[in-house]
Amino acid sequence: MDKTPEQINQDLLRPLYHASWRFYVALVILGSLVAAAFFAWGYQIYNGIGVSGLDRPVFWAFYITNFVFWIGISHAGTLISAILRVSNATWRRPVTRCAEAITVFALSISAMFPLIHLGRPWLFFWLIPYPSERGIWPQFRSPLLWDFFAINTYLIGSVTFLLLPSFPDFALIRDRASGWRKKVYGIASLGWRGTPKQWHRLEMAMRIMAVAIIPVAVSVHTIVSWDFAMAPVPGWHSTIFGPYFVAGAIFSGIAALIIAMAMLRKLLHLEEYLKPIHFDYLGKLLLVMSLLWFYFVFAERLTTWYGNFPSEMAVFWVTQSGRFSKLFWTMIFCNFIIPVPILAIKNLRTKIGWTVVASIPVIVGMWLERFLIIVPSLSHKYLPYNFGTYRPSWVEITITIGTFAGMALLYLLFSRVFPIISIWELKLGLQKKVEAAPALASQEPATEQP
Amino acid sequence: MESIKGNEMNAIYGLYPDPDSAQRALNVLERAQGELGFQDRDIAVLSGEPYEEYGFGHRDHKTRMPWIAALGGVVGGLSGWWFVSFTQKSYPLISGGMHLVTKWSDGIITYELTMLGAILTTLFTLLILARIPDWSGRKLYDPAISNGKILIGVTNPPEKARGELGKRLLAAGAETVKEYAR
Amino acid sequence: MEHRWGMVIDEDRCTGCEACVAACHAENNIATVGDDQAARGRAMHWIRVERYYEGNFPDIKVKFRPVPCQECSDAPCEPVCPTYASYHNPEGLNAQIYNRCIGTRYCANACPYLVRFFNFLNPVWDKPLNLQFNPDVSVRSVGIMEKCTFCIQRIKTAEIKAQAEKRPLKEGEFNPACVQSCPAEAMVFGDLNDPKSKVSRLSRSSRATKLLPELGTHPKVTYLKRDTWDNGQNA
Amino acid sequence: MDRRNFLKISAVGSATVALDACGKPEHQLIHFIPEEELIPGVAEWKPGVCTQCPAGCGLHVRVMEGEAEVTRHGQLGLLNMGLAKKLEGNPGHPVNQGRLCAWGQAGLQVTYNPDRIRFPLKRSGPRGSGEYQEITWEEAIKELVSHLSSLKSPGKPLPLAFLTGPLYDHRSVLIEHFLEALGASPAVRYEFFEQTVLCRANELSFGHHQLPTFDLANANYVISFGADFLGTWNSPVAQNLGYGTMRQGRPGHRGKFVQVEARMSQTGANADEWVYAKPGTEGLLALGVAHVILSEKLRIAEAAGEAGACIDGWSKGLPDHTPEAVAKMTGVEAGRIQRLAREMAAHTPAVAIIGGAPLAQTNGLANALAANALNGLLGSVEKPGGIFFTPQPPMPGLTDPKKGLSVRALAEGIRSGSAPVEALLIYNANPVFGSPTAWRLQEALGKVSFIASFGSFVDETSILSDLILPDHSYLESWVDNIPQSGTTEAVASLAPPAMSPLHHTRSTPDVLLDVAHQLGGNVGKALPWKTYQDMLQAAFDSLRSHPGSVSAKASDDFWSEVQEKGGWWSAEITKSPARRGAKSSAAPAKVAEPQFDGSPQEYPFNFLPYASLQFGDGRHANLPWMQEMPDTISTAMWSVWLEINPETADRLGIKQGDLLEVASQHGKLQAPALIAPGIAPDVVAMPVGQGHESYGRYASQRGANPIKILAAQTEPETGALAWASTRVKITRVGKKGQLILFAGGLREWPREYRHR
Repeated sequence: MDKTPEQINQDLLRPLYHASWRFYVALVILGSLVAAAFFAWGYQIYNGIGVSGLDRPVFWAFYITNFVFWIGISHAGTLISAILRVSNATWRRPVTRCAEAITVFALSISAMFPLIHLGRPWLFFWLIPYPSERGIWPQFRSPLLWDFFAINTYLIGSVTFLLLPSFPDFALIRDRASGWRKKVYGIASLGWRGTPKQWHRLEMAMRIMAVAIIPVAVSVHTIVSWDFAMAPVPGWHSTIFGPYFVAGAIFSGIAALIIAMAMLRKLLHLEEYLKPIHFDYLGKLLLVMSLLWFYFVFAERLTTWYGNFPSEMAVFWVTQSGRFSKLFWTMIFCNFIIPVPILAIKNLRTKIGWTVVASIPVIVGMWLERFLIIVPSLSHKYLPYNFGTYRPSWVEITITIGTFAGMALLYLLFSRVFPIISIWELKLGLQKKVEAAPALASQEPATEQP
Repeated sequence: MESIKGNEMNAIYGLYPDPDSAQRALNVLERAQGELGFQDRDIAVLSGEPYEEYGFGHRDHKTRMPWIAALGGVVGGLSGWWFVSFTQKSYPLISGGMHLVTKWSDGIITYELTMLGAILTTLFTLLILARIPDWSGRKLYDPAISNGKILIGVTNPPEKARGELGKRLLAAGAETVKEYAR
Repeated sequence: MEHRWGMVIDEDRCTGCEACVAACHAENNIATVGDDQAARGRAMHWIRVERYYEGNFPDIKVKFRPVPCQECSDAPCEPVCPTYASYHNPEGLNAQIYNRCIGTRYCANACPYLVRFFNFLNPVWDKPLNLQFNPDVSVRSVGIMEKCTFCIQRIKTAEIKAQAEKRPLKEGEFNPACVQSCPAEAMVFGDLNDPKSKVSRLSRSSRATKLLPELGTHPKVTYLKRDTWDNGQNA
Repeated sequence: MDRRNFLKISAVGSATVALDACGKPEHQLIHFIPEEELIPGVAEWKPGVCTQCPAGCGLHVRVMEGEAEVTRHGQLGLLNMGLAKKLEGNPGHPVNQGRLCAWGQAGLQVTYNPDRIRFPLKRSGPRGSGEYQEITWEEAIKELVSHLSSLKSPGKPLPLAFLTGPLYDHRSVLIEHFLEALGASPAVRYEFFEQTVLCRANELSFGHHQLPTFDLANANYVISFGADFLGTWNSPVAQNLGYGTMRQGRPGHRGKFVQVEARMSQTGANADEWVYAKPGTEGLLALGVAHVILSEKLRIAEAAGEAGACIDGWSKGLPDHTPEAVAKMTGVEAGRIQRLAREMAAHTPAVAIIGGAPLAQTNGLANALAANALNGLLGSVEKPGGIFFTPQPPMPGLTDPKKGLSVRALAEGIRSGSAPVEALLIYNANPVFGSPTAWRLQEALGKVSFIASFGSFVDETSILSDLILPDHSYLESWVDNIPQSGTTEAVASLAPPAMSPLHHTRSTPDVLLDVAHQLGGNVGKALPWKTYQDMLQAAFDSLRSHPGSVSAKASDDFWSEVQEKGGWWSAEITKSPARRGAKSSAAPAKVAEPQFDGSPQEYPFNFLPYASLQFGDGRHANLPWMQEMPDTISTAMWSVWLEINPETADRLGIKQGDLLEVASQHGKLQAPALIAPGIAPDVVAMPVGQGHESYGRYASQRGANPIKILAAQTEPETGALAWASTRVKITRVGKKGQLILFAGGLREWPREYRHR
């Protein structure tokens, strides 16, 4: 049976009106985890960064790991949806918004970590270039400043990218709703009317944004990698880091997207919108990124091993067979050995359950990858007299857990106020089905044969 | 045909179930301009989704947005470069044996500000060109478009032509024709 | 004349007596972190005596190497600091401006010699231990990176004194606390811009070497390699 | 003076109290009238004398104005006063020539230590409970006087004992006069790392009952038998100075340094050649070397003179010390012994140093005599690059201190009742910490009815006392010192107080004088001086007639110049008069193999306590700087550890930091294992200094005290404790101990660095 616009509206707006008890349970659990994390942060600010497990020589650890990790996750959305928009892949329509949402939230979470890890967080604003009474400007040679600019650009861009296509949907809700919703969404819709001019300018803006946001996303993670690559630390000072990190970011991003979509599909009953074929396509992407990631890891380690610089070898062996080897091999297992076969086999890839099974270890593995880039290098830096080690404290662990909970929480709330699928774009796809390629036609809800 | 009096809007329009009837109605109106005495800019089209393939979805399609965005990018980049080198000179501090103005690293800030410039320009151009935000509610609108209906009509129609317009809009296949007047 | 302060450390003289370490603590108000924090690897010693074993029992040798800040000419720690807390002062020292530091700890990561120390917690001084503070050196609080300064307070005092007396600084007029205390006279401090100064002459010695020279940080601390005995002559 | 001050204070006090009786606690304190004129921010360098160890280095004390919480006339208040900010060596001083060791640097924390006793204390709880109540000095001294005057002993010496550390200054003279006049037996002097064996050996070999001084700066070859002379032994700063010159001070010319020991010490770590010899056989090795030199006619036996005569079979060329025989006993290959001997003979001036563990054996004296004989043979006695004896300044009062009982004899006497003690005065010594449990000293002290301590801290010994009369710190009082070694000049160091006292304490010599005067009679007559300062002035005035560093002739000028310079020294007086005591009872000495306590089967390891670079014999364990200063070899902080050879550890399945139980026949203790590549497989070593039961917040209840499990074995002739002659067994406790290391890696090119 065909889905009429009316049915689509009802299906996709349902979550805004009705929430099951599960939602509130989740809300309480996640909320308390986030609260715990904030308590831990407050505790740390009050007592000093010393309550973390950081030491000399491991001055960076969990916090920076989380920072890089969440930046990586953020590449799920905007970048992917932008690529899909530019390449005009019609199957993107149900995917883009949940993807872009991931970006915005992951980015905001990761942007907190530079503050969390500061020794004197109350002075964070000294990073901002403003004419101060101190008469001194920030150090623009510092990668941390590059981060500051890159992340802000990316955040502004992503938020815009998420909001622009939402106005028409807000207008839709405004027209159908009554009471406070009418007011709120009325304001949110900025008085959208839907004249051809508005439609056209909107689509034009989206095209420009899509083109602009891709290089920004690439630059953001490149610069994050340069936080490490710029320092003469064994295992850090490598030219490959830029692309290596970008690849890893997209890798983890897609995995996160797959997991998020699968959950939405279940919780919001979007089975008829997010269909196996979407997971299949994302699965293919994930497979490619997994191979690419492994290629980078191999290239990086081979050159280190063959070059055989003593200081580099210290880090090499400590990850290969030393104190960090368990983590290292877990990482290889999670990022390569598990996902590749699953995703390579069509019968498995096309099954949503399996793509999720392939994605979850990737999240773990990529977190470990960041940890393994940071800690072994710092703890085995040049003069062996100063070799050290690191053990996280409850504060760091609580905050880390809190960020995952926070991500879920934000996403949960988001799905209650935003149509998780861009309704007008979906309809646009419907009316276009005649032009659409037959292969793709099957993804459009209307043509689905139960 | 229903007509509502005492309203801020002053217009007459029909609601069409599908793009083809809407296109027909538009053609009718375009042909009737001179005869019934209203301008092309009085013709109003509203829809719940874009209809790129149809003429009515194609009205005032020309725009310089990409060029404006590019310009914004250039401005952002230049100001970024200027700002960075200015700050490095204004409080000269040598560090790491580098030059006072380090072109390579400054390039990064320049790049980021270029993109930021482009993005913000795009955003604001859109808001201006699309005439949003506008919460006044004075403009012609009908919630029905949210259910897939397409609105074709004339704002501020000449009094004498109202009846005739209504007929023709209906004839073009409108489900309903509405008239607003002060 | 512009000064360029440098140091020469003779590994053949150093006996690992740790006098420099104690002297540095006394001069620079370095916090004693206590056993708990020390166990977490947070002890602060601006200068340390590195000890390396060579060989196995009974044919075993040990090498001592005192490591203060190397005061690099091209210091990796400087450009990475977003707030210019770590910068190159006109006399070529890697100065650390405590009140500018916001504690990103990036400089400590960038430093290959690990001579930067971080105040993970607020230092505690049981009264009346606070009376031992050197008033010329500020006491660092939580969240701040600190490091060897070549006892800049002594440099400044001497320079001001010389200015007041309208005369150039005399060689050996002052020394950093570590150099001053060294019982085996293993450390020499002076002006590298003065080719006749002892530190300049020694840094031209055949035993002269730098720490991790391959990194191109161009340290202003020179090490004189451990010498060997060859029938009474220097090998 | 006191009354005037008091009035001032009460006046200002009441005013200030009225003014700011609120706000921060220090604001509620009254402000005293400054006692001296000081310009804020301007540093003044005052002379000082370091008493952190017996070496007696000269100090320069950096004094700057500051506001301190002080006690005046029993009242706490704020005072703007000169505060010592930094200690540095006195550049003019012959011993340390401007240099200073870590202990000296940390001296500030003695004065500013938060655990210092601030008032005279009278015991209020049971003994050892550490419960005391504050009393005034008047009460305290009255108490002490009444106890002393109540002591009666017809015929026998007074049942009074004075227990003190080794004092090389006029405090020792004062105490001696004091005891003499009272009719008590001479003071009991004790420190754990006592030098009596070496002094006795030097007396026998060279006629100087004194520690040796080595002219390392001019030596070409230095062989040290177990002496940690670059770290903790004898006069470290002076020896470091000489050593540095020997190594690189003579362009194109570098001396060789050979260290013989069983556990690589910090000093051994610097050796060009490190020789492992079985513990206690160092003397045999010395004789083996001597044998080669004699048999190869590199020197004639007579060259050794008296020193040689002390050795059995010397004139016959030491027939039973052939390299082969010695190799068997010491574990050093015969060839190596020969090479060392030839090198030594070829590269004179060569000097042999012996100290530390080799002397703390049952054959310690013989070992020392052997090394001395080697020095004699090498012709390096009182020759450049050789061994010297620091001449003593010609001060009349300054005679050799009378030999008192040993602490062990004292304890036995008290326990057995053969030599009862009713009153015991303890100054500057902590024998309860520093003596093996086997001596049962604590039990003996329990039998003493009255114990008074002059200590600045409540340590293991003074916590047993009924009355504590806290001393000034050495920066707060008049200090003098007569170095026994470390220089070839006659030196008498002197320093006035560098700062006024922080707490309600009094300089002990002054207290003793006060007590003497109150006792009156011949005691008062024996000690005519009003204060210690007067005594010192009189003593130093006797130097005026001699050529020396102080040129001033007029009495007052001389006195003030001595104070400015930080003492008096003379290069003219280079030879100190030979002080030959009784000949050795069993002469000539036969160097026997050492006897160890405990069977090798049951107790497989030689237990080697050693002076800690951080704490010496434990006296510095209450200084946070020393606690946190990494011990160079182990890099440990705030810890105690047991050094064990890597192979042995592997064999016993012991990992770094595993808590071990170390058991001798006389007790057991627990310490974490430290895998030390530089220690013999059948030896375990442990630093002395931690394991205090009561010594302030930084030292108390930290680690274990190796002294406690030592056997009571002694070197037979001198009766000195043979602290290196105990055997132990070790077992894993099964958990990790607290071992805090500053260093990560052991080696510069670790496994991780190597290509695979």
